[in-house]
Amino acid sequence: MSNKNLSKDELLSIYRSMVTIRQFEERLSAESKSGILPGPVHVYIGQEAVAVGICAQLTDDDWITSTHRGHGHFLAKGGTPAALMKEIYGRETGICGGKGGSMHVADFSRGIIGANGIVGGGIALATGAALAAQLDGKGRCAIAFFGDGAANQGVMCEAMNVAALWKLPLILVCENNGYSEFSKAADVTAGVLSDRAKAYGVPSEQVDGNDFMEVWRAAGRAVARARNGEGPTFLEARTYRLHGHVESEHTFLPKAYREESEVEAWRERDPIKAFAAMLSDGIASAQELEAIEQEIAALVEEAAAEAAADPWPDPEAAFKHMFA
Amino acid sequence: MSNKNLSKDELLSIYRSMVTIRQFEERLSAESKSGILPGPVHVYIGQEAVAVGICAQLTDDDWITSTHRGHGHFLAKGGTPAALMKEIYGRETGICGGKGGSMHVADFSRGIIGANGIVGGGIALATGAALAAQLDGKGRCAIAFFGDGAANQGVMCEAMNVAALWKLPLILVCENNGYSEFSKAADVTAGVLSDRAKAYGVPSEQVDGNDFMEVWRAAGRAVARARNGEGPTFLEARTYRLHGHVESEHTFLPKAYREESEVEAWRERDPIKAFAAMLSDGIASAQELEAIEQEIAALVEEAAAEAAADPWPDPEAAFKHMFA
Amino acid sequence: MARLRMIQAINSALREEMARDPKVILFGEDVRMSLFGDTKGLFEEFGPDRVRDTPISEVLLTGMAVGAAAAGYRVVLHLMYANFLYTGFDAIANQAAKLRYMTGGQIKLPIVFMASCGGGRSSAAQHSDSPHPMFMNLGGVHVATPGTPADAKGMLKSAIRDDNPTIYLTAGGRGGSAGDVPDEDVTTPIGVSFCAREGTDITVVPIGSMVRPTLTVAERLAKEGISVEVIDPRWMVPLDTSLILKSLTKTGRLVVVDEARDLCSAASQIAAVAADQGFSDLKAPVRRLTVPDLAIPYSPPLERAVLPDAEKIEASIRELVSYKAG
Amino acid sequence: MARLRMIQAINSALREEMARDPKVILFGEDVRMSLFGDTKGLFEEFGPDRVRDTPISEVLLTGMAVGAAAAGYRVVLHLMYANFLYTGFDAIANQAAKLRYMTGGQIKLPIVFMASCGGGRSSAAQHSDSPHPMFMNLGGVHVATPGTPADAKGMLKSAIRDDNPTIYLTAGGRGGSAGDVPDEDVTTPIGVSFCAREGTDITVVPIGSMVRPTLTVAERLAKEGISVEVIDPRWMVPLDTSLILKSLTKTGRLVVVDEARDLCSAASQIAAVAADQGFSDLKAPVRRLTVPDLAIPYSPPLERAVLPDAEKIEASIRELVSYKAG
Ligand SMILES: Cc1ncc(C[n+]2csc(CCOP(=O)(O)OP(=O)(O)O)c2C)c(N)n1
Ligand SMILES: Cc1ncc(C[n+]2csc(CCOP(=O)(O)OP(=O)(O)O)c2C)c(N)n1
Ligand SMILES: [Mg+2]
Ligand SMILES: [Mg+2]
Repeated sequence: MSNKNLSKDELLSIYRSMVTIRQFEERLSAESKSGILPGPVHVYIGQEAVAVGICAQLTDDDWITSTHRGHGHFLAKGGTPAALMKEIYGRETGICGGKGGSMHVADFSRGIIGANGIVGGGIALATGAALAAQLDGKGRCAIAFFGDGAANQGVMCEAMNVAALWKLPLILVCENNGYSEFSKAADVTAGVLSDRAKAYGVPSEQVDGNDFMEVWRAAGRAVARARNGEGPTFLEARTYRLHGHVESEHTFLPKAYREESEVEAWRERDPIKAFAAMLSDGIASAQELEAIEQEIAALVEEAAAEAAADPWPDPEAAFKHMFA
Repeated sequence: MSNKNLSKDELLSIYRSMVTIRQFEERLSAESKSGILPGPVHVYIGQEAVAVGICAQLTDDDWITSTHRGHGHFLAKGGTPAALMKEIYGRETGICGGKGGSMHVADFSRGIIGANGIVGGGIALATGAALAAQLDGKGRCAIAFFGDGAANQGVMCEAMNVAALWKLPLILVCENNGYSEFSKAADVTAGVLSDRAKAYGVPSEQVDGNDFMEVWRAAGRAVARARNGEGPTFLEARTYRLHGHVESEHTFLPKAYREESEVEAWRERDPIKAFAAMLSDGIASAQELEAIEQEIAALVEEAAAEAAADPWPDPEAAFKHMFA
Repeated sequence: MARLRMIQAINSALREEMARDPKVILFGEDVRMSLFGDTKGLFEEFGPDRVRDTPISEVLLTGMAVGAAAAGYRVVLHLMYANFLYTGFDAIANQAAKLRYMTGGQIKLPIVFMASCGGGRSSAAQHSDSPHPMFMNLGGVHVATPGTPADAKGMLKSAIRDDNPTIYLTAGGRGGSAGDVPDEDVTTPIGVSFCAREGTDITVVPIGSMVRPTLTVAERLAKEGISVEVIDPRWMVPLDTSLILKSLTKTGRLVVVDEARDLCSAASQIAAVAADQGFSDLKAPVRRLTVPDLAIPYSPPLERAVLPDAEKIEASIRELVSYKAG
Repeated sequence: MARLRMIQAINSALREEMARDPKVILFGEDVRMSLFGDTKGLFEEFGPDRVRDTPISEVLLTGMAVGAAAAGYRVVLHLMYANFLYTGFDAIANQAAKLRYMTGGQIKLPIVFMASCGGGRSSAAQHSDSPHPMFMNLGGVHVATPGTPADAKGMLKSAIRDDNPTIYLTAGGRGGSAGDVPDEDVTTPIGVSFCAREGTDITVVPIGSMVRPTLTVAERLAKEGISVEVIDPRWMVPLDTSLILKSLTKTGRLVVVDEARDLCSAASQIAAVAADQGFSDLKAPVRRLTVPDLAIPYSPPLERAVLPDAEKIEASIRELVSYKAG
C-alpha cells in the first residue's frame, strides 16, 4: 500500500481492523474483571491507530515483535481473533495451545514473533529478524513495537547502533503513551525519545499516534527505506492508553496516578472516532460503519463463546514443546 | 584546581603522574613479554593525558571506575605504584592481595572503585557511586572512564538517562582510542559518540585526549557542574593506544589490524612529549624534566624489584574475602 | 504478634529498617505505587531521596546498587519479578558477587536484590521462574527464600543489616499466605535452618513456597501415624544442612521439595549433601520433588501439571516411607 | 585422523558446517581477527554476510540470535568468555530458553551460544567462571561441555545442526589440549554419554575440562591396581545418566569432578541422581570434587588452591576406594 492513496475498500478494512482490536479488548477487559481470565491482561485501547497504521504497510512476510500490551499488534498483523481469545482464555485451541497467554501470543505463520513479557525484549528479536530479512534478500522488513518505558532499556540503543551500521531493514516503533506502569514518562525518561535515534544516524520522526493517516504515511516511508536497503527508521508515535496499565490495577493501587481530566482529553482524541469521522466525511455512510461494528461485535461474541466452551489443555501437553 | 591556572609545582606534579604511568607500563609491557606476569595485561600507553587530566580535578573523596585498561586511572587517581605492581605480579602484598590482578586493581581508600574486566561494567558502578555522592551532599562526584567500544553497551545510555533525570554528579569519560580490541571504531560504532549524550540533555563535548590542558579544562567544567548539583557531563576524549589491545596479541593474531603509518602519526602526537614541550617552553628546564623521569625510573625499578621479591599469597588466603 | 500476609511482613521490615538506619535506600521501578504492595507508603514516609522510582533499566540498576553500596549505602533494589533478575544479571554475577573478593576484601556490599518468584498465578514463563539455584551456583551472594511471613520479615531485616549482597526471593505476588509475625524488632539469623515440625519417619525439606503445603501435608499424615519432620533451610546461601543431616540420623529418609527446575536445583544440592555426609544414615533413595526442566506454562491445568503441590508432596512421602530395601 | 588442539577442532567444525549449510551464520565481537583462533579464516572463506564482527553489545546479540533463528537461520553467536553470557543473560534466559515453549512449539531455535570457560590462566574472577550449572537449571537450552578435541568438534557440529539453542562451553582459551580428531564428517550424538575408560573399583565422572586430568589419574592408578571407570557425560543437557548408573552397579562408588562452584553444580545433580536412582548400588558416600563457592582468584597459588586438578582427583579416588562402611 505504501506509495498510493487508500481506496474505500482499504479504508474500510482498516476501520474493521481498528474496531476489531477495540471490541476484542473491551470484551477482554470485562472478562478480566469478571475473573474468567487466568492471568493478567494489558489492553491496547486507545492506541489502535499505531498498530494498524504500521501493519497496513506490511505483508505476511514481514516480521513484528510486540510487548506485554500485544493484542493490538497481533490482530493488526493479521492474527486470528478467535485463536487469540482462546489463548488468553487458556484453552487448548489457543494460538499457543494455552502455554503462552496474553503476554506471549505469537503467530509465526503471519510474521508475528509475538508479545513479550520482558520490557524491551522484542527489540533485539526484531533486530535479529531484520538481519535474517537482509540475508534473505527478498525485501522483507522487521518492526519492533515497544513503549516509552522500554525506550529506557539500553538494548534499544544497542539495536540502533547495529541496525545503522549494517543498514538493517528494521523499524523501531516507540509507542509513547506517556506512562510506564504508573510512572509518568517525564519522571523516568529524559529528553525527547525520537532524538535518541539521531546520534546513530537513524532517521527518526514523531507522529501523532492517534492519527491513523499520519502513522500510515510515516510507516510507508520507513518501510520503503527498509525494503530499499536504506536501513533503519525510528518512529515515535505519541498516543495514550485509555485503560489502566493492567486491567486489575484498580484492585490494588493505593491511589490514582493520572488525572481524570487527562484521560478525558485523550478520550476526546480517540483514534477510532477520529478515523470514523474522516470516513464519514464523504467516504462511507454511518450505516456502512455501523454494519462493520456489528459484524465485529458478532465475531468477538463468537470468539468469546467458543473460547469459553473450548476444552482446557490436557495436562500432559505441559511436557511437550520444550525442545524441538 | 578547577578554576585557576596551574602553578609550576602543579604542572610538574602532573608531568610526574603521566611519566609514572608511562614508565610503569613500559616496564609491565616488557615483563608481560618475558612471561613473568601471570595474566593478560592491557596497557594505557598513549592515553595518559586523559586519566591525568581528569583526575587532576579530583580529590580522594571523588570516585572513579575504570576498565580492563585501568593502570593509568589507578595511578592518576593517586594509587600507589608499588601496590599496583605487586598486584599485577600476583603477590600477597598487591593492593588486592593477588586476588584481582591487572583487570581488577582497586583502592577504595582513594576512591578507586577499580578496573573492570567487563566492558562497560564500570559505568553503572559509577552511576551508583554518584547517587551515593548526591545523598552524601558533600559535593563529591563520580567519574566513569570507558572506551569507545564500551559506548556500545546500552548501559551507557541507561546511565545517561538516570543521571540526567536525577541530576547526578556523574562524569562519563569516553576514551575514544579508535579501536575496541581489533575492530576499528568506524566498523562497530555508528555516529559521533559525544552526540549520544545530547538526546538525554546531558551536556557533552569532544576534547583532544592527547592534550592535557584541553582535557583538564573540560574536566574542570564538568566537575564544577557536578559539584554544583547541575548534573552529569559526557566527555569524549579522542586518543590512541600506542600498544596493542593486549600485550600478548603479537603471539596469536593472524595479521596486523592497524596501519603502521597510523600508529606512527599518533606517536608523533604523544601526549607526554607534547606536555613536556609545553613545559619546556619557559616553565621547566630540560634538567628538571629529566630529573623527574629518573626519579620515576628509580621508583618503577624499585616497585618491580620488590614485586619480584615479594612472597606469593598463602593458598589459604583464597578462602577469605568472599563474604564480609 | 500480628497476623500478616507475606507482602505486609515485607513492608513492615522495609519500614523498620529504613527508620532504623538512614543509610538504607530503596529504588526500583514503581516502588512508589508499588505493584505488589510491599513498598507501599515508604516514599511518603522516607521521601524522594531515599525512595526512588527508576526507569526500566535493569542492567543499570543492578550495577548502580553495587556502586552505591561500595560507596557506603545499604541498598534495597526492588526488581519486581525474579525473571527480571536475568535482565540485570550481569552486574549481579560479574560485579556484586565478585567485587569484594576480587579487591581482596576492600569493601562491603550491603545490597538486597528483592523480587517475587514462582508460579501458580498464570503469569506464564517470563514471570514465574524460581531461580534461586542459579544464584546458589554463582557464589558471593546470599540467597534468602523465606517460607513464612515471620521469616519474610526477619530474614529481610537480617539481609538489610548484613554487609553482603542478598538475593531475596518470595513467592506470592501481591499477597502471599498469612501468618503470625512478631511485633518486636526480630531478625532471623543468617544461614540458620529451622525445624518447622518434628517427626521420626521421614525428613522433608521444603524450599520457600513449598513450606506451607509441606506443613499441611505433614499435619494430615500425622493423623494416619506417619510422622514427618520438616526442616526449612530458609537460606539457600549460606546453606545450613546441619539440621537436615541430624534429622536423617533419625529418619533415614529424605524428600526435598523445590519449586525450581530439577537440574542443579536446591533439591539436587541437598540430596547431594545427604548422599555424601548423610550416606551412612540413608535407608532409602533420596527423592527430589521439583519442577520438570520446562518453562512455566500459562493455562492453569498445565501450570498445575508442572508445579509441586500438596498432593504431589503427599504422594512422594507415602512412596518413600513405604520403601523397603530389596 | 589428525592431531588437533581444542581450538583447531572447533575451527574445523565451524568451517565444515558453514560450508555444508548456507543458513549457518556466525557473529560476535572480533570473530574476524579471532581472539582465541577458533573463528580464524571464516570471514575470508564465507564473507561479510555470514561472518560479522559486532559491537560490544551482548544484551542485543543474544536477543538477535533468537530473532534470526526464529526467522530461519542457524546462528552461531561467539561470546568469547563464559562470563559474558551473564552480560547477555536476559535473552538467553527469558527468550531463547522459553520462546518455543511459550508459543506452543511454533518455532525452532537453532542457536549455538559459544564461549570459553574455566580458570587456570590467571584471568581472574570475571574471565574464569564455569557456569554450565546455571544453564542446566534454566531449562530449554542444551548444554555442551566437551572434554576432548574430538568431542569439541563432533558436539559443535551436532549442536549447529540441532534445532534447539545450545550453550557450548569449552575450556582452554587459545589452545586447549591436543587430541585425535577424525577427518570425516563426524557428529557426536546429543545427550549421549561416553565411557572413556572401563574399570571396576570406582566410577569417576569428570565434566568438560576435568576429563583429561581424570584420565591421567586413572591411568596412573591402574598401575597400582586401582581400576577406575571414567564416564564423560559430554552433554549437561540433555543429561544422560544411564552409563553412570550402570557403572555404579559394578563399582558402587562415585566421584564427580566439576570445575563449577559446588552449590547446585553438575556434580551435585549427578550425585543427586545417584542417591535416588542408584541408591541400592551405593557402597560409599557420593563425593563431589568441585570449586568452593568462591570467585576465581588471579594469583597462581590462589587459583591452584581453588581449582580441582589431578592431585585432588587422585586424593578423592584414593579416599573413596578405601571407604569401608562403619
Ligand atoms: C524487564 C522488565 N522489567 C520490568 C517489567 C515490568 N513492567 C511491565 S510493563 C512495564 C511498563 C512498560 O511501559 P512501556 O514500555 O511504556 O509500555 P506500556 O505499558 O506503556 O505499553 C513494566 C515496568 C517487565 N515486564 N520487564
Ligand atoms: C562484556 C564484555 N564483552 C567483551 C569483552 C572482551 N573485550 C575486552 S576489551 C574489549 C574491547 C574494549 O574496547 P574499548 O571499550 O574501546 O576499550 P579499549 O580497549 O580501546 O581501551 C573487548 C571486546 C569484555 N571484557 N567484556
Ligand atoms: Mg508507555
Ligand atoms: Mg577503544
